[in-house]
Amino acid sequence: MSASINPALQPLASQPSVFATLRRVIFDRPATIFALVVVILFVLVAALAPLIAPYDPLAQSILDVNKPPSAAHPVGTDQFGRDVLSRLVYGSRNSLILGFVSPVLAAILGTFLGVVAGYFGGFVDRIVSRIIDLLLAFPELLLAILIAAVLGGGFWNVVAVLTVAFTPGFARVARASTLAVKQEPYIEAAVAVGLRTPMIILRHVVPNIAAPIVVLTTLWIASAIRLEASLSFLGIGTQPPNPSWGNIIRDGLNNLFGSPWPIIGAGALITLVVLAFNLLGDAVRDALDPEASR
Amino acid sequence: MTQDLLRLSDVTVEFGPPKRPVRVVEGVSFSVGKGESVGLVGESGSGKSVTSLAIMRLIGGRVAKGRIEFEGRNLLDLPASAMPAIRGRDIAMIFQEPMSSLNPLMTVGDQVAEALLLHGWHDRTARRKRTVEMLDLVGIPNAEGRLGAYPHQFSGGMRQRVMIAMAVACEPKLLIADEPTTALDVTIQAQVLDLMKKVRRELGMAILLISHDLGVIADVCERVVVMYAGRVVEEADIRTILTRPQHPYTQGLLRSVPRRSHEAERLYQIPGSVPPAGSIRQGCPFRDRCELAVPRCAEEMPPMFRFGPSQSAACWVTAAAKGASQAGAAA
Amino acid sequence: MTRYIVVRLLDAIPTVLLVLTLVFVAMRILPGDPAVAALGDFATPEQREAFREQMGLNAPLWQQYLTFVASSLTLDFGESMMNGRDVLGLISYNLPYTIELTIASVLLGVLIGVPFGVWAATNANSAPDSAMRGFSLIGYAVPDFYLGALLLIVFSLNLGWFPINGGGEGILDRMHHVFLPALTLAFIKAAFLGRLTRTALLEVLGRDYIRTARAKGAREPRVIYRHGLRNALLPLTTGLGLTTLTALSGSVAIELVFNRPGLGKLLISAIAERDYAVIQGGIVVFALFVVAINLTMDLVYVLVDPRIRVS
Amino acid sequence: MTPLIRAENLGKTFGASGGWFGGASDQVRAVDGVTFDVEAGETLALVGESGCGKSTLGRLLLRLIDPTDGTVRFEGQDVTRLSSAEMRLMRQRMQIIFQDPFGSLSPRRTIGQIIGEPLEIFGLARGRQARRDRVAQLLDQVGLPPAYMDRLPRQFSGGQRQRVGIARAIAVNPAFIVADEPVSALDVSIQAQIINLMQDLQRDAGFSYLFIAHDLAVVRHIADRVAVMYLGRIVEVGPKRLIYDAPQHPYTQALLSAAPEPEVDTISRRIILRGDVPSPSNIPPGCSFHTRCPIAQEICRQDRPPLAQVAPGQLAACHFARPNPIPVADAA
Repeated sequence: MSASINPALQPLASQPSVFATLRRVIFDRPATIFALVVVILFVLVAALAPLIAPYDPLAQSILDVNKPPSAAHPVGTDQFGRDVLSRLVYGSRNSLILGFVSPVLAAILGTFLGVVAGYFGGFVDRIVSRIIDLLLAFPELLLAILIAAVLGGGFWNVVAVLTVAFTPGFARVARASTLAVKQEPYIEAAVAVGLRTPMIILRHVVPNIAAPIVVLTTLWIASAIRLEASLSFLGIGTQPPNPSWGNIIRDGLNNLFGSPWPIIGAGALITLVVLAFNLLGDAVRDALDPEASR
Repeated sequence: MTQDLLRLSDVTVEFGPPKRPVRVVEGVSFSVGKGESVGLVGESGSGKSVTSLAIMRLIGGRVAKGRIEFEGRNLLDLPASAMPAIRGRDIAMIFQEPMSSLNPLMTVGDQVAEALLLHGWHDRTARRKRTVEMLDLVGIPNAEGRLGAYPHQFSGGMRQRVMIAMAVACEPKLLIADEPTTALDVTIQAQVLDLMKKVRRELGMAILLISHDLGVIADVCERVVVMYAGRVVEEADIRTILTRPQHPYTQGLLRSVPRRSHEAERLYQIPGSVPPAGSIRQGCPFRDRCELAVPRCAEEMPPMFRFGPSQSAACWVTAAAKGASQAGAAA
Repeated sequence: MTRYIVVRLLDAIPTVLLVLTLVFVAMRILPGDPAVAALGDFATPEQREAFREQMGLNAPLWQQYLTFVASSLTLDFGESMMNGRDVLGLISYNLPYTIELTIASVLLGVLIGVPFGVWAATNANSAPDSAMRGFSLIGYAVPDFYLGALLLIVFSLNLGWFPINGGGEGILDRMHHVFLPALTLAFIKAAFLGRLTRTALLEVLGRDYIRTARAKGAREPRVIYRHGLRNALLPLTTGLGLTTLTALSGSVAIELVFNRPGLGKLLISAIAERDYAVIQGGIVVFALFVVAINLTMDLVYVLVDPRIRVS
Repeated sequence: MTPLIRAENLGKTFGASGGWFGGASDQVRAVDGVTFDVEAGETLALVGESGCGKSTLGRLLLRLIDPTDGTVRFEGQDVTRLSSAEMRLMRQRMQIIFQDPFGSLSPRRTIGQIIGEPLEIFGLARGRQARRDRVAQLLDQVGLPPAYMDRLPRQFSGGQRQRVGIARAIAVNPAFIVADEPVSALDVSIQAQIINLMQDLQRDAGFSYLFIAHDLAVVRHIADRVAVMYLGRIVEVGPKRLIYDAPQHPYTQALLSAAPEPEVDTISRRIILRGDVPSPSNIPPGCSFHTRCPIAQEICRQDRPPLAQVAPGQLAACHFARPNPIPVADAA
C-alpha cells in the first residue's frame, strides 16, 4: 500500500542549526563583531586586573591629587591621588561578576516560578502572577532602590537586590511562554500518549521556552551592569573604598571642580560595555528567537 | 466574449533579493470580461493570492514581467500615485480574514464611509445615506443603528458582509475576492456566497473569485482558471471543467474531492506533496505527481493547448492524445 | 465601560494592600531586628530599646502591621529621627520637585521620541531608520546619571548657562533649574519611545486592515496616520506609562547629580543617615505613586481602545 | 454486547474567572447531555460548525478534559472514575490524531522520538534498537521512508506530518482513535491521501474512529454512521446512508445543502440559514436551533425536542422530524 503513495520528501531549504545561525548573525554584522571584541576585552581586563592595573587602586597619594591625564596616569588621578585607570580596571570586576550572577540566578528562579504557575494554573498561578504583576509595575531600578534602601549596600546585598528585581521579568516571560506552549497540540499529544506531567514539562515545555529565556538573560546582563552602576552611584551598591564604575562617578561628582576625568572615564566604560552587551543580546535574539526580533 | 475588462498577459512575480529571486507566479495569462465572474482555483503555493494582489499592486514582491491591463490600460505602467484612485473605485478587493481585515479602532460606518469619501463622496449626508444603503444591501440588520458599532461587536460572517459593503460602495467594475469564505463556517459561507451573487446581480460588476475549493467556484463563477505551482494549467467554463477536465491535475483534483457522484469508490489520490512556492524552475510543475508524465514534461513547460471553444490546458500528453492545437499567443 | 473602570478601581485596593504588606515584610521582618538595621551594629542596647519604643516595635506583629497600614494610608509617617521634623512635611516639600521633573522629562521625551519613531518607521531600512537605531542604542546604554554629569560639566560648569544645584524659586527660575535634568532623562526616554513607536507602527502597518485601507484607495499619509498611528497608540499608551515610571525612578539619581531637592534625594540621604522613619515614608510614597501611575494608564487605555470602551 | 464506547449524558461547562477573587462570570456550556455509542471497528463521524462542542466532546471521551457531568464507558469501564495512574494505562487503548499538523509534533524532537515516545511509555519495544525497528515499521505503514526517522518535524510538509501523527496514534495498537479534523488543515489534493491511509489502517487493525469534521462532504467516504452536533448537543445521528439521503433534522438538511460540491447540477436548491450561530454562553431556550430554523414554530421556542428514533438506527431531535408529526397538543 505504501508503494502507491510515494510522498517524495522535499526537505524545506535545509534548516540551519542554531549555531550556524548564531555564527551568521554574529559575523555578518560589523556591529556584533565590535560588541564581541569589547566584551572579550572587558572579561580579560576584569580577570587579569592585578596584572593590568598600573597602581594599587586603593593607594592614596597626597602629592598626586586631581592630576589630569598624563603618561604616568592615563586617566589622571582623583581627589585622594588614586590612579583612576587602576580604579577603572578593578571596577570592571564588580560589573562583570554582578552582571553575570544576578541575571543567571534570576533566570533560574524566574523560570521555575513561571513554568510552575503557567503549567499548573489555578490557585498557585493566581498568587504567583499577582505578585509578579505587582513587582513588574515597578521599574527594575526603582525596585532595586527600594529594596536596597532596606537591605543596604555590599556585594551580596546587591546580588540579592538585582536578583529580586529581575526575577519577576523572567517569571512573566516563562509563564507566558509556558501558557503558549501549553496550548500547543503537541502537549495534548504528550498527555494523550500517557506521558507523566514532570516528563512533559522537561521534554516538551522547557526546551520550547528556552529560547526567550536565554535571550532575556543575555539582554539583562547589560541591564545588570547598568543597575549595579546606578546603585553604586547612589551609594547603596558597592561600598567605597572598593572601586566600582558607579561609585567612581559618585566620588567624581563630589570633586567636580577638582577633576572631571574619573566621571568621563567611568561613564564612557559603562556606556561602551552596556552597548556591547545590548548588541550581543540583539544578535542572540535574532539567532534564537527570530519572531521576537524587530 | 465582449471586450475584456481585465487581461493578464505573461505575468511573472518574484520575491526575495533580485539576484536570487523566487518566482512565485510565472507566465500567468487570463482575462475577465465585463460583468463576468471568473474563478481562480489552486492549492497553497499555487500563486493565486499573489496574482490577485499583483492586480491591485499590493504585493511586497515585484512583477518582473508581463502586462496587467484594465480597460486597455497597463496598470504596471502607471505611477504608484495613480493606483489609489483605481483601488476601491474601479477594482475593489475583499480578503480571507474577516476578523483582522477591519480596523479595530474605527466604527464600521466610518470604514464604509471612508471608501466613499476617498472616491469623491464629499457630501456628508449623502455619504451617510449611501453607507446605510450599502450595509442594508449586504444584509446587516438595523443598518442605521449599527453605523457606530465597532468590528469586535460583529461575528465573522457579519464582518465579511461589512467588507463586501465597503468594497462595492463605489460600484467597482471588478471585485476581487481572495478566499472570502475560507475562514467561515459552512452555513455562513453559503450566506456570503449567496450575497456575492446577489450583489453582482444588482450592481452588474465582474468578479474574480480566488479559492482552493472548486465547489465554491462552481457556485459563483462562469469560468475557471486552474493554477498549480505558480502557473496556469487549465482554463475553461465551469461546466466543461466539471465534466471534461483535460489537465491531469484538474482531473485528479476533481476525482479526489469526496462528492455524491463517486461516493462508492475509494477516493482517488494524487500522490506526492504540493511543491513549495517557487521550488520548480523547469518543465511542468506537476510532472512529479503526474501519472501520465513523459520525459518531455521534465524539460519543457507545456504551453496552453486549445481543447475546445472555451477550454485550454497546458499538458503535452493530453494535447497530443486529443490532437489539440497550441492556443494563440497570449497577447 | 463603567463596569470596567469600577472593577479596575476596586482592583487597586488589594494591590495597595499587597504593596504595603510587602513593604512591611521587607522592612520589619526580613532584616531580623529593625533596630539593628536602623541603628547599626554599634548602637547601645538602650538606644535600640528607645528606637523600638518610638517605632512601636514592641507591640505584637499583627498590631504593628495594622498600625503600619493605617498610618501609611493616612500618610502619617511619624518624625525624622535625625532632625525631628515631620516626615510628611519633608515629603510634601520635596515631592513637587520630583513631580515637575518627571512630567517635564516625559513631555520632552514624547516630543522628541514619537516623531523620530514615526520618521524611522515610514523610512524603514534607510537613513532615518539607522539614525533611530543608533540613537536608541546609545540611549539604552548610557546611564542617566553619567549623561546628567556630562551635561552639568559642559553647560553649567563650563558654559554657565544653567545652575549647578538647587530646585529654584518661582516659576521661571524653577523651569530654568529643571531644564537640564529633564533634558537628561528625556534623552533616554526619547530613545525608548522612539524605538517603541517605530516597532509598534511597523507592526501595525503589516496588519490586514492596513491592506484593506490601501485596497479601498487610501493614500499613504492617510494609511500611516489615520489607520497606522491610531492603532499604534495602544502599545504607545503602555509605553508612556512605562516611561513615566522609569522617569520617576531615574529622577532619584538625577536629583543627586544636579543636587536638587526631591523625593529621591530625600530617600537617598535618609538611607545614608539611617533615618528609618523617612526611609519608610519614602518607600511607601514611591510605591503608592507606582500603583497610581499604573492605574491611570489602565484608565487611559479605556479611552483609546473601543474594545474595552464599548461592550 | 457492550459497545466499545458509550457516552451517557456527557456534559462540560467551561467557566471563565478572573481578578483577585476569581469569581466565575461567563459560563460556557460546550457539551450538553450527549449520549451515544461507538461500536468496535466502526467509524462514527461527528459533524458540526465551529463552537458546537465537537472537539470538546472528542476530548471528553479520552478524558483529556474532565467532564462536568455524565459518564464515558470504555469496554464497560467508567473512564471518568479512573485514577490518573489508571487513566495513563488506559491511554494505550485510546488515541488521538490532531487537526494541526504543524502544532501537534513537538518541534525540537525527531519524528523517531515522537513516534517512539508512546512505545517507551508503555514498554512496547524494549531497548533502543527494538524501538527504532518498531518506529521504522510504523513509518513504513503510514507511507514514509524509515530513513526519515532522525529528521525534525519542520522538515516535513503538512501531509507528511499528519502521517507522523497517525503513526504515533497507532503505535500502541489502540482500540479507539479520535481523529479531530485530521484533514481540515491540508491541501485538497492531500486530503484524499490521508483519508485513504486512515481507512487502510483501520481495515488492517480493526480499531474504531470518532472522525470529527466541520462539514458533511469530507466524511462521506470514511463514515459508517454520522452524528450532527449543534450548540453542544447531538441533533441527529444515524447510518450514513440515511443521514445523506433522508436527513430529518432541518439543521442536517441545511448543512448538507450548504457545502458546495463541484457538481454541475447542485447549485440550484440550497437552504440558506439566516443569522449566526448563537454564542454557547447564551444558548436559546427550547430547541436551540429555533433562531435559525426555517420551519420553527411556537413549540420550538419553548420545548426542547428529545433525540428520538425516526427510522431504524436514525435519531433526530426535532419536533417535526417524524414522517407523520403528531399534533402539537398531543406532544405535550
